[in-house]
Parts: sequence; structure tokens; C-alpha cells
Amino acid sequence: MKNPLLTAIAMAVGIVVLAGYFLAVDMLLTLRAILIEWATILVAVALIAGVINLFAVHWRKVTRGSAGGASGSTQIYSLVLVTGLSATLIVGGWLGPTHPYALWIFNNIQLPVETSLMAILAVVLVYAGARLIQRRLNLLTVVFLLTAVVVLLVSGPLFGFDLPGLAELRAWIGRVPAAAGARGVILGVALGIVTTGLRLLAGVDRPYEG
Amino acid sequence: MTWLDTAGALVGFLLTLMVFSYLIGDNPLYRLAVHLFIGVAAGYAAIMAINTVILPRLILPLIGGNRDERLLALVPVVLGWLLLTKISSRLAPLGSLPMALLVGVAAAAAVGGAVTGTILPQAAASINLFDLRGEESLNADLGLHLVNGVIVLFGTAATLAYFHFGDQAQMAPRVRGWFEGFRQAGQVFIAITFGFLFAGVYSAALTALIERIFTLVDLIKNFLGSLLPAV
Amino acid sequence: MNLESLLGLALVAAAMVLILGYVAAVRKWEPRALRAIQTFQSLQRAIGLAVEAGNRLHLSLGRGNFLSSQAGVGFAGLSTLDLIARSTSISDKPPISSAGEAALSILAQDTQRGAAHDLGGEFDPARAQLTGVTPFSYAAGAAALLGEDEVGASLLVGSLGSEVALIIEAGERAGSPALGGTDNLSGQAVLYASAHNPLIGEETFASGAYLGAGRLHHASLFAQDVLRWAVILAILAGAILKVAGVL
Amino acid sequence: MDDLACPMCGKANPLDAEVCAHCQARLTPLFAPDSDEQRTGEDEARLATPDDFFPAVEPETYPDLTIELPAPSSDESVLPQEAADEAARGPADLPQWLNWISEASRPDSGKPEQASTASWLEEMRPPYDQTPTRPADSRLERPEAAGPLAGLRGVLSARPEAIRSRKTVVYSDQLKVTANQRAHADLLKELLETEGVPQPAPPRKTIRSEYFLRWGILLVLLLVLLWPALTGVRRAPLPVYQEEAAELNRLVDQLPEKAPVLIGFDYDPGLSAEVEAAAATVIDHLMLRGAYLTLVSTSPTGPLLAERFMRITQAGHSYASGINYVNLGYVPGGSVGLLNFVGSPQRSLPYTLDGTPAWETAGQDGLPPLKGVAAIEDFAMILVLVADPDTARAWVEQLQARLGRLQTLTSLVMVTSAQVEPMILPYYYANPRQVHGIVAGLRGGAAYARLTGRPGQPGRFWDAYGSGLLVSALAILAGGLVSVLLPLIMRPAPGEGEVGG
Repeated sequence: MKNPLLTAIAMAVGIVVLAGYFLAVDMLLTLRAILIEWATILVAVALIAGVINLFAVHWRKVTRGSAGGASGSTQIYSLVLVTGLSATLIVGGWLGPTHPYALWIFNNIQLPVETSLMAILAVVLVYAGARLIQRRLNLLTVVFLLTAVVVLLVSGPLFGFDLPGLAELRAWIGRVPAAAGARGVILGVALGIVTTGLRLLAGVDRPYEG
Repeated sequence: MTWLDTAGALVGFLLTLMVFSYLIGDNPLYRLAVHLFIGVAAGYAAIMAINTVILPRLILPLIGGNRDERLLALVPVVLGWLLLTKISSRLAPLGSLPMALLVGVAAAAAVGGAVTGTILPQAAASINLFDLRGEESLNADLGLHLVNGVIVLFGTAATLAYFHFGDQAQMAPRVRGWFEGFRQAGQVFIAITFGFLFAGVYSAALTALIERIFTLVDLIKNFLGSLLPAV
Repeated sequence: MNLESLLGLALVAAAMVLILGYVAAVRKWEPRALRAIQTFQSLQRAIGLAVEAGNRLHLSLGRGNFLSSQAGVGFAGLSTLDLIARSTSISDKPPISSAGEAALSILAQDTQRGAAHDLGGEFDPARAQLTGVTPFSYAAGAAALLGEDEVGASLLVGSLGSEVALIIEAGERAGSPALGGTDNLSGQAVLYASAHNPLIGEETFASGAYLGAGRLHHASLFAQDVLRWAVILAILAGAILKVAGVL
Repeated sequence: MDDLACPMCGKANPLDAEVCAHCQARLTPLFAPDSDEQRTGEDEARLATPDDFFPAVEPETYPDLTIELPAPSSDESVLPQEAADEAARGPADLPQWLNWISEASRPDSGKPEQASTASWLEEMRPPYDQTPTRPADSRLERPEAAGPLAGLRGVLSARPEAIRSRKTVVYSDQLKVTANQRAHADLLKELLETEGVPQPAPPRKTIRSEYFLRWGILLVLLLVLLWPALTGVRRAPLPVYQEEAAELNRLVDQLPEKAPVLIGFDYDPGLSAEVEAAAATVIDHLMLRGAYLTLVSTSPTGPLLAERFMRITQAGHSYASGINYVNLGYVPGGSVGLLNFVGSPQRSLPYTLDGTPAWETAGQDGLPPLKGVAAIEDFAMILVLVADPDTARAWVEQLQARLGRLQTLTSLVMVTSAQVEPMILPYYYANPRQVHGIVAGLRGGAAYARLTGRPGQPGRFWDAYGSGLLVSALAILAGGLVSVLLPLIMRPAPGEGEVGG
């Protein structure tokens, strides 16, 4: 389904918006502002479409059940998801997102689950760290683990075993070598983003052609 | 504490335990909690999108705006409707027009953001480390500052060089030797950075675990307290 | 037009010229060789298995905000998805993709539909899923996907934060190793510690070129390499001028 | 009958004749026949095995053959450099490195015999002649029409001596087949029998032992963390002076009465525990100073976190929505949206989360927290609560355009997760300073709490945090040491694990 019109639109819009970053021409900036405004709205609409899609997919699982290729258990999970989604939409949509009932759902469902998911990472990450050398034994891994262990040890109270200079060492690592590495990495990523974006603006990659 | 709060505390308590059960092994309880969470999160995101974007930026201008505003608002309305056709796989091709526009803006925003938000400021920051006049005015320890600056500069350059994609086999042997050394140094800086970040992520996870455990313990304490007021 | 804008414009123009120049050049000469990256070799093997052994591949496109630089890695993921969908078209188990950003999941559907259409295959919308709309709900949903759908390996090319550990952990348990990288620093640190084959930073954007997506992806890497050294030299020169008090 | 027909010319000869009287063809074998007839049949069957299978082979099955023989596990397989380089070469429908698949799957890709000459198949052929597969003697080409040997070529007639004379070849050929080659032949047989049946995925490894390690870590962590939670013990001293935190503390102290402060709630609920524990002390301090707070976020869940934070975490202070603080909701559009917000907050977020107009306009006077605030510089302080390095950077970069000017007095301060430190510290130590104060993670929060003398959440968690970090660090260290030392101790005996040569 190659459609030159779509490519032309994507390229034209992209060039206008990109030029707006560097050229201070009033008409260009106005046009750019309008395009970005539309894009912002479209992203929100896309989110709505996505949520409707999510609902539809799971609703199908619930109603069709095994016929829809869902086992009994997945049917229940989907039912729970659909219920949670519609309950939130009704309560939050009707009473407003800051109404006590809406906040109740957020405070007692979303927040505990999400925090708990983060909490289980406390075990998962220690486990991953402990097995890392077994998986990849090289210079990078050793330096990585040593840094991690030192920073972990120094980040909390050492209950009296306070070796002089450790806190300073941690601060220095964060300020100098870690900052340097981080800067190098994000600069590299930025270069990657630039060329990837330009491929789209040049109409080489066309993900929108369904 | 109203009955609503009590119910909420109990729900949170149960959900927390259901998620924690994942550590023993993947199980239906965990999956239930997660699916409920996905649904609720999606619901909130949708409400937020409607309340803060679609209503004030799309609907209100269309209803309350002047003629120009209405005309301007018509375009995103049409594009939005086209985009919604993506929901049905039959009409999906219609939605490609708004997606093309969206991709154009997104790609440009990505490029522009990367150049003006990362490459230029980060490069400038590395250069400004050597703004000695400013340092003298702050009368900081100049020597130490200079040494740190050199380390940061070297680390940034080495890390950036580490990613070089060309095959070193094509380089002259001596150049390759230097280049490999430089890349190795870059690797070390990357490892230190990731180590530090890993520790950071871990302490965030640990704090989350602590917060959960304290909440659970407090809840149980209150519950027992209400059961045995004398104790 | 201030100096910053001028530099920025010059950088973008240079990148464009380098890409197109390289493409024009490889019409005459052989494209240059790339350094070996083990993760991509493992990925090639995984794709080979997808074709031969009918292993399903899962591609995580992440949850990066669509109107920020996070979209960049999402687009890299989409071109990888297109490549994999075409490579494994003769497999009886085409790849599935998950996204945490609605616009991205729509594009993933379009990409897979396009690939299926070109190769005369059927497209099932369930192959490109929006598993959640916030970072953690996305990760949890993608993790659940690995358990339900017999996935042979997970490829991560998208914007993912520390929550990526959930996906990797689920993969470990389901016996499907995770390969890939992300643009997010915390995500990279976690990936480095827990993924089978991590990609570091910029390497994530090279997946297209390493999987044979064609000259333009190769050209992008060439442009990145040239600009990389330009940036390094600029920083060094700037620092020297700063010390000298010229700048 | 009392005479013996010559197998060659068919003429009759006496029973005891050794050679044909007419054509001199040999009538009796050179050596004693093998007594074990079972083995004869067996041998013929085995001899037939490779030959008879070739015609049945479909071209499609060859790739399977080549793939399946040595199948390394997907994580450690490494293609040779040439392959990697080839992979990088030029555009193609199928990537270069997958071309062999398209070759193989093409129906006309070579005759089976060609494809079949894999090295190990060559070895299986008798080295000295082709008899089993290619009868050298054209007379042996005659097809066997009927009987148990139907379809076998190289069959003379049903006469015992004739069969025996063939057997020698059979026998000698059978000796040439090593165990390894037989294993390959069986593999080939298996492959061809399961032809058409899709190959199963490599077996998923069940990782039982690893669960125990997980449980171990979990139990130790729980024990270590439960103790302070149950006893409420506070033994560990709060961290000593931290420059960045002290600077933030000083800035808050210097805020004028009822100063307008913008707070960005930009973290996921998952990281709320750490960020809020750290932020509680700072915002508590701000509220004690009676600052007017304006809350925004660039993530959809941010506004809810903000609302919750004001109503529950800071319930102690009687801050009322619309009077002491205003929640503007979230800025859509990522960094682009943030840039717009920084440029013109009023246009970007005209209403509060409840939908009431927030700002001062010609028509109505705005809500108290936004009185006299028209632009981003009108805030006395911008405090960003952030857990993600990239988001933190986005805030600093977008705000620089406005706050970077000399005349602006607005200070930008941050309360972050510990993972943001390496990304944000350089802005603090930059010259001129771009971030004026930082509280990073629970450690920073504890340091701030020490300065204000109000321990709050950080003080509560501090002991558990310390022991948790200690245990985890030791676990990682131990795991590393074990995985280095264990292989040295339990090194497998040489030759162990080699299968079938």
C-alpha cells in the first residue's frame, strides 16, 4: 500500500517542524505551533483509540471465551481488566479524577500494585547482579559490579563502620566518571536519534503505510 | 478512619500480597492483580487525555471559540475521526493520513530535541568545565577542578568513541592499537556509569519494598490494636 | 539566528548530506564492514530459529513519549519489526510486538499489516498489542504476554526505564532470553545487569543496519560515526579555547 | 533337478562344477557362506538405508538437516565475522544472512543427490566402489519386479549363491560404518520420517534451583526489613552534611512569605516511595514557610500523585486546593509540550484539574497561588520531583532558555531518585549553576531531614534502608565470587560431555 501522498505529508510536516527549531521566521513558527498543537491532540486521540482497542480485545476474550482462543483463566483476567477499566472510566469520568472515590481507586489499586511491582525488583535485581558474572565474565562486568557494590554500601548508614572518605568517593564517582559516561552515552543516543529521525523525514522508513 | 478508608487499606494490602506472590512463582493471583492494575491505569490515562487535552483543546474551541478558532479546530476533529478508524482493521487505511502527520511531527521533534536538547547543551557543558575565570570568581580548588574536568572530558570522548561502528580490522595496526585502548577506556566509564545507575535503581526498588513492608506492618498493628484495645 | 541555531542546523544538514552521500557512494564501491556486535549475532540466530524451529519472537517497542526524542528509539524499533516480520514470513509463527504508547502500537499494526500484505500473508491485529499505557502497566502487560504466548526470544528496541526488569524476569521464567537495548539510562543499566545480550546506548539504533535493512541504515551508521568524531573534536577544541580564554 | 543353471549364460552344468563349462562364470562362492542369515537380511536392510531414503527426500528438508545437526543454544551462538559483514551488505528482500533459507526453500534448488553430499554422508558410502548406490555393471541395472527385494537394484536372481556373492560387498560395507555415522544415519532417518511435521522449539529450561536462590534473597531481605518495621528502632545516624541538600535548604529558608512555587510531579507511581520520602521533608519545609504551590506534571498520572501527596502525605498542613495550592493537571506532548508550557504556562494549561480557570486574566482574577504570575520567571522557585534521568534533563534543558538569563531570580531545584544523580549533578556543579539545589534519593532526604530537624519518612525508613542495602551489596558480592570460584573448584574431567565423537 505505498502512498506517495502520505510520504509527502509526513516529510512536509516534519521539515516545517524541524526548521522551526532553528529558524526564527514568524510564519514558520506559527505554522509549527499549529502543527504541534494538532499532533498533541492526535496523540491524545490515539490514546483513546488504544484504550478502546484494549477494551475490545479483552471484551472479545471474555465474551467469546475459548472460541476466541482464550483459556478459562485468561477469560477471568480479561474480565478483571475490563472491569477495572470501566469502573475507573465511570467513576473518574463522572465524578472527576480528583473526586475522593476516583482517588480511592488510584490510592488503593494502582499505587499499591505499581509500588509492589517496583518492590519485587529489589529481589529481582539482586538476583540478576549476583548471577551477572556467571553470565558474562569480562572487564565491563567486574567494573560494573564493583561500582554498584561500593555505591550501594555507601548510600546507606554503615552502622558505625564509617570509613573516612567513602561518602566522598561515592560523591566523586557520581560527579566525575559516572557523569562522564552518562554524557557520552546520551550523546551517542542523540546521534542515533538524529539519523533515525532523518530517515523518516527523508521518507525512507514509512511506518504509517499500513 | 471511615469504612471507605478501611476497605481501601484492605484492598491495598491484598493486592500487595498478590503481587509479592510473584516472587515465589508466576501464579493466577499475581496475574489477577496485574490485569486489574492495567485496566485501572488505562482508565486514568484515558480520563486525563479527555480532561486535559480533548475537552479544552478540541471541544471547547469548537463550541465556544470564534469563527477562526472553530475553523482551525475543525482540522484536528476530522483528523481525529480518521485516526479513530484505526480501531477497525477494515477502515484502518483511512487512519494513515493522521498517522503520517503525527510521524512527521514526532520525527522532527525527536531530531530537534536531540540536537537542541542533548548534543549542543551537553557538548557546551563539557566545554564550560574549563571556564577557569568563572572558577576563580568562585575561588574553588582550581587544580582539583581542572583534573576532574579533564577526566570528564576524556571519559565523554572515550565513551562516545566506544560506539564507533566501523570495523577496526580496516585500520592501520598502530592506529587500531590506540583506538582499541581508547574504546576500552570508554567501556570502563560506561561500566562505572551503569554501576552507579544500577545502584540508584536498586535503592529506589528497595525503598519501595520498605514502604510496602512498613505499610503492611502498620496495617496489621492497627488491626490487632482495634481487636485487643487493652493490649 | 544565534550561534546555537546555526550549529544545530549545520549538524542536521551534515547528517543528511552524509547519509545521502554514502548511499550514492555505495552504488560504486563496497559498503564498509561493521564491527561485530554479539547481540546482533545472537539475534540473527534467534530469527533463524524463528524460521526453522517455529519459535515466536517478541519485540518490545517500549513506552516512550511520542512527541519527544524518546520517539526516536521507537522508530528504530518499528524498522526492526518490519525487518523481522519480513524475514520470518515463511515461519508459521510470525513475530508479536508490544507497545506502551498508543500511537506506537498503531504504527506497529500498520508495519505488520504492511509486511503481511506485501508477502501475501494474513495479518492478525492481536500480533501488535498495546499492553498498557503507563510505563509499569505496559511492562507488566508485556511480561504477561511472554507467559501466555509461547515466545522463543524477546527483543527490546524501545524506550524502557527500570521497569524493563519485569519483562526480562518474565522472559527468564518463560525460558525466552531477552536481547536488546533502550535509550533510557536507568533502563540501560538494568538491561545490562539482567538481559542475556544487552545493547549499549547507541548500538540499539544500529539494529536495522546489522540485520541487513539496507544501504540507508548503513549510511546512518556512517553519518553517526563521522558526526561522533566531529563532536569529540569540537569538545576538545572548545575546551582548549576555553582554557586559553579565547572562547 | 540334478544340474545347476549358470547365472550368466543360463546353460546347465553338473552340480559339482566350480565354473560354467560354457561361459566360465564362477558357480560356487570363493569362501564358506555366513551361517547367520538374520544378519544378512539386517545388513541388506542397513545397506539399503541411505540409498533408499534419498529419493524420498524433499528439498525443503535440507535446511533442517544442516540446522539441526549442531544446534547451539540461542544465547551463545556466534556467527562468523564474514556472516556479520555479509549481513551488513546491501538491501535485499530477505537479509543477506538469511539468503540460504530462500535458496533452500526454493523447490528447484539442486537435485537431492547434490544436496545430499554432506561430508558425513560421503563417509557412509563404501570407499572402494559405488555398488550400493550406483551399480558399476549395467547388467545389474535390471529392476527386481516382485518379491521381498522388489525395488532393490543389484539383485541378480533368487539363487542362493548369487545372493551370497553380493553379500560380501554388503558385509564389508557394513564394517565401514562407524557408530558416529550410524548415529547420523539414524538422525537422517528420523528427520525424513518426521518430514512435514514442524520442528519443535528447543526445550525450555526449567530453572528450579534458581528459585531457591530467589527465595533465599527474598527471605533475608524480609527478615532484615521486618525488624525495624516491627520494632520502630532508629539506631542509624542520619547522613552528615550534603552540599546540594544544604543549598536547597538555604534557598527554601530565604523564600519570602507566601512566595509562589511551581512543583513538577514527574515520577511514576512505582517510584513514588523513594521520591515522596525524599520530597516530603522539602515540601513540608515549603509549607512551613507558607509558600503558595502550583502543581503540574508531564505524565498523565502526575496530577493524581500530586493530589494524593497534598491530601494524604501532607495532611498535617491544612493546605486547601484552590486556596493554598492549585493543581493544573498535566502538560501533554512530552518535551515539546513542556517547552510550550515554559514558554506560556497560561496558554498551555488554562484550567485547573477540576476545570476551573486558574490564571489572572482581564475577565477574572486568578486563584490565590497564581496571583501576579504571568510567566514562568514569576515563580520564586521551581521544584521538580523526578525519578527518571531523561525527564530530569528535559526539565533543565527546557527551562534554561528562560531561567538562564541573568536578571531572572527564579531558582530551579530538584528532588530526585538516586538514579538521577549522575545526570543532574553536572548541572549543579556547572558554572553558572543550572540546578541550584538537589535532594537525591532517600539519602538526600535523610540529609535534608537532619538539616530541618524533622525526620519524617526518611528518618523512619533509614535503618531498614541501611541494612537492606548492606545485605543486597553482600549478596551481589557473594554471588560474583561464587560464580568465579565455583568453576575453578568443580572443573569437569577432560573428555566429559563429549557425545558420539
